[in-house]
Amino acid sequence: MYFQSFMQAFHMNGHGVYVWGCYGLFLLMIAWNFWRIRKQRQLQLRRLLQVRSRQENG
Amino acid sequence: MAHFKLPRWFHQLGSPKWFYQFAGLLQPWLALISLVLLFWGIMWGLLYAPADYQQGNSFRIIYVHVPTAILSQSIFMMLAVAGAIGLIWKIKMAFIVARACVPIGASMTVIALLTGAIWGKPTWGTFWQWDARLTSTLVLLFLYLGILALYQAISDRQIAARATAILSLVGLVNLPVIKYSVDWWHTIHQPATFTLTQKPNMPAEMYLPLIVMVSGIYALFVLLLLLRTRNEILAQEGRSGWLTKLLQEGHA
Amino acid sequence: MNIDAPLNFAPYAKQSSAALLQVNRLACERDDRMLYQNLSMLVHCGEIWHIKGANGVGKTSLLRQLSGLLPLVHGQVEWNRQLECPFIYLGHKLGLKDHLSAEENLAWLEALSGVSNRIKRLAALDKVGMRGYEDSLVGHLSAGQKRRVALARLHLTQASVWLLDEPLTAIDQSGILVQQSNLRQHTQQGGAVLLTSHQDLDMANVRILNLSALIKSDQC
Amino acid sequence: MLKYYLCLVWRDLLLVMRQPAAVFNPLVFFVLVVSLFPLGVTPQASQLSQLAAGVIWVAALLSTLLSLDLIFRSDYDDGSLEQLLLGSQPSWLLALAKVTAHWLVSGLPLVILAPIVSSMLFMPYHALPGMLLALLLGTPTLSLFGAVGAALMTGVKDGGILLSLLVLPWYIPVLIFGASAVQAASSGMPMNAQLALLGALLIFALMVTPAATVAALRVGQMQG
Repeated sequence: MYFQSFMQAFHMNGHGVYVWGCYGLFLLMIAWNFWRIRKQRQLQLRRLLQVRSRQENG
Repeated sequence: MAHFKLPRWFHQLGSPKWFYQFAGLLQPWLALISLVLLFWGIMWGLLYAPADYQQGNSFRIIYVHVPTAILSQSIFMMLAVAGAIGLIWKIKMAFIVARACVPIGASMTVIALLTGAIWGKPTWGTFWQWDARLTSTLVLLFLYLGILALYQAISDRQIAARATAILSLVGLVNLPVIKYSVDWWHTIHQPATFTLTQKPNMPAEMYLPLIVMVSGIYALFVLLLLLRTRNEILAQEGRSGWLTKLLQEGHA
Repeated sequence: MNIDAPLNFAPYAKQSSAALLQVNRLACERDDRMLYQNLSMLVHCGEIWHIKGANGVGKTSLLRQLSGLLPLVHGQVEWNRQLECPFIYLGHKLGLKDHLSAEENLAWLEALSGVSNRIKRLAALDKVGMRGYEDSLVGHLSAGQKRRVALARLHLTQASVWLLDEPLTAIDQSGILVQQSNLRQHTQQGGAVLLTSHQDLDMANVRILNLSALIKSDQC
Repeated sequence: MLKYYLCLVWRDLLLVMRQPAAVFNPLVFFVLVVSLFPLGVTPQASQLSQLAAGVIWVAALLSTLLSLDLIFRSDYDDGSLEQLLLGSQPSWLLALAKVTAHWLVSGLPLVILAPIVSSMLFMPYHALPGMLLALLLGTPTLSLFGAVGAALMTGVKDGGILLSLLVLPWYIPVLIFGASAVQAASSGMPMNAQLALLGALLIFALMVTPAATVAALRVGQMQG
């Protein structure tokens, strides 16, 4: 590993905030994408179930 | 419009039913591949790769900034080409894929911009520097937001798909012109200072994690694209028979 | 007497020479609702088709599909190739500029098909009973008069098939008689007319195409 | 063909003469925006003359944006757009005629107003011919790309400022080369590079936009 200890890895002589911040934002964006997809999927499935039940007794 | 014969698999790709199931099979493998590649790339880039002699550790942001910047441009190209295919050969799936690309591309561009700005702080001392690459990424974000706004503005999906296809095509045609003019403008106003990324002259151990991250993020993109396309198919193909049958089996 | 034309011909393999327009298995879908399906019809010279149906059943969409404004997803629409100017389409919106006079409007509308001269335009306006209104702005005319100015255009084009969407709305009784005789005259010269209207045309051998009936026969 | 083109342009000019307000407002807006800068930034000549090129071009851009809705909105509402699309003439000619009419009504007056406005910003007089030439080359490109945006907006009921969001990114190259052309002119440097690039942009727009405009108009007609 390039860094001797985890503390140094976090500190990264001063640049740690920016580096970890960027990686954090990156993972946050991925998480947001997956969360949006799951939300939309549930919405669509619920809508389709309603449409089907409406057709059955329609 | 061009009406020459297309290969059979191209038409097969065009049927929502076939695409829905094919995507369903592919997703777990893609998830695995992208997870492994991204984890490997992040660990390598973050902890094991050497720091840059000039910039120190802030150089590690390149492993997030460059892949997202590359992806944001290739996604824009992909959705414009998908729109063109939809317009010329009238394939519904092409419009659905184009619509699924837009939010992913927009979020990639946002991350590319943010990481570029954050990277600017330790390098130039200010968050926003009118650097040629950052400015053209900003313009690309405007193009994405224009497409998203047009999707919201038109309620009818058929018209929205065609209108945004035209918009993205004109945008794609303009993209190189905009990039050239921004670079030209940058050299006029600021002599070539340190630009964000000079990829080629990096030593191997700095360059390899970048390759891993780029391939990992492309795998992730395809995964997100398949997931979003399936959602779009659910939204648009609500009425068709095969979907209701799939729902009955409870395995949608 | 109105003969109820059989709705669904078998789609024709060969294109019969006399047919001005051939429609095979046309379908139209609007926001997830199938308006009509495999509608086939054949329009010959001298025919008048009256497209009937409740509101929102797709009468206008049918005319727009025939004219090419609405792209076809299923089915084909083939105009007879020998016709140099196959059709003219008059929609709900009249296509007249309010700030131009009746004659100026006809002038630019005529320029679309290349030919244009003032005497013919005045004669056309006279034919629809709009003599004396040549230079008054269309914005100042009543709805019926505007509709007549739009209909005057029919006498200026060589189009053989007239696609008219509700041509008789807002036109008074005497005007309707004038228009019906114009339609009759056009069909006698070998043209054809497809029109949608909620009033019944008391004219001889008008073919009825009832879209609502078409849908009921499909659904059940 | 030419007769059809001239007839359409003449028809649009006639319509504008009957209703001058819709065209007059963007020009007032142009002068207004330029006169805001001395109030907002500084009245001193030294700083204003540096800003002059950019301010004039940004104001020209925004005033063209304002008048873009003029091109197709009224034709779409009263149905004449349908007749134009169904006409037997080639459809790209329709787009070109509409853009020419729009340019004559919005681009050209900008060029005529520019000298007055540039003197308000203390732009050196020797830069005037260069600026006029740059504006003459740039504003048609703005109208051409703007026509694509306006055509896309026919499919949208209440667009609002969506049109400017769609069109502004395409205006960036024209702004960059135009402003630097005027900058070079006012500092006495040769500006033929910028003018050549502006000319190239104009030809590029002439090739790309008519087809896109007509395609967008046909999509707008699918409302049915």
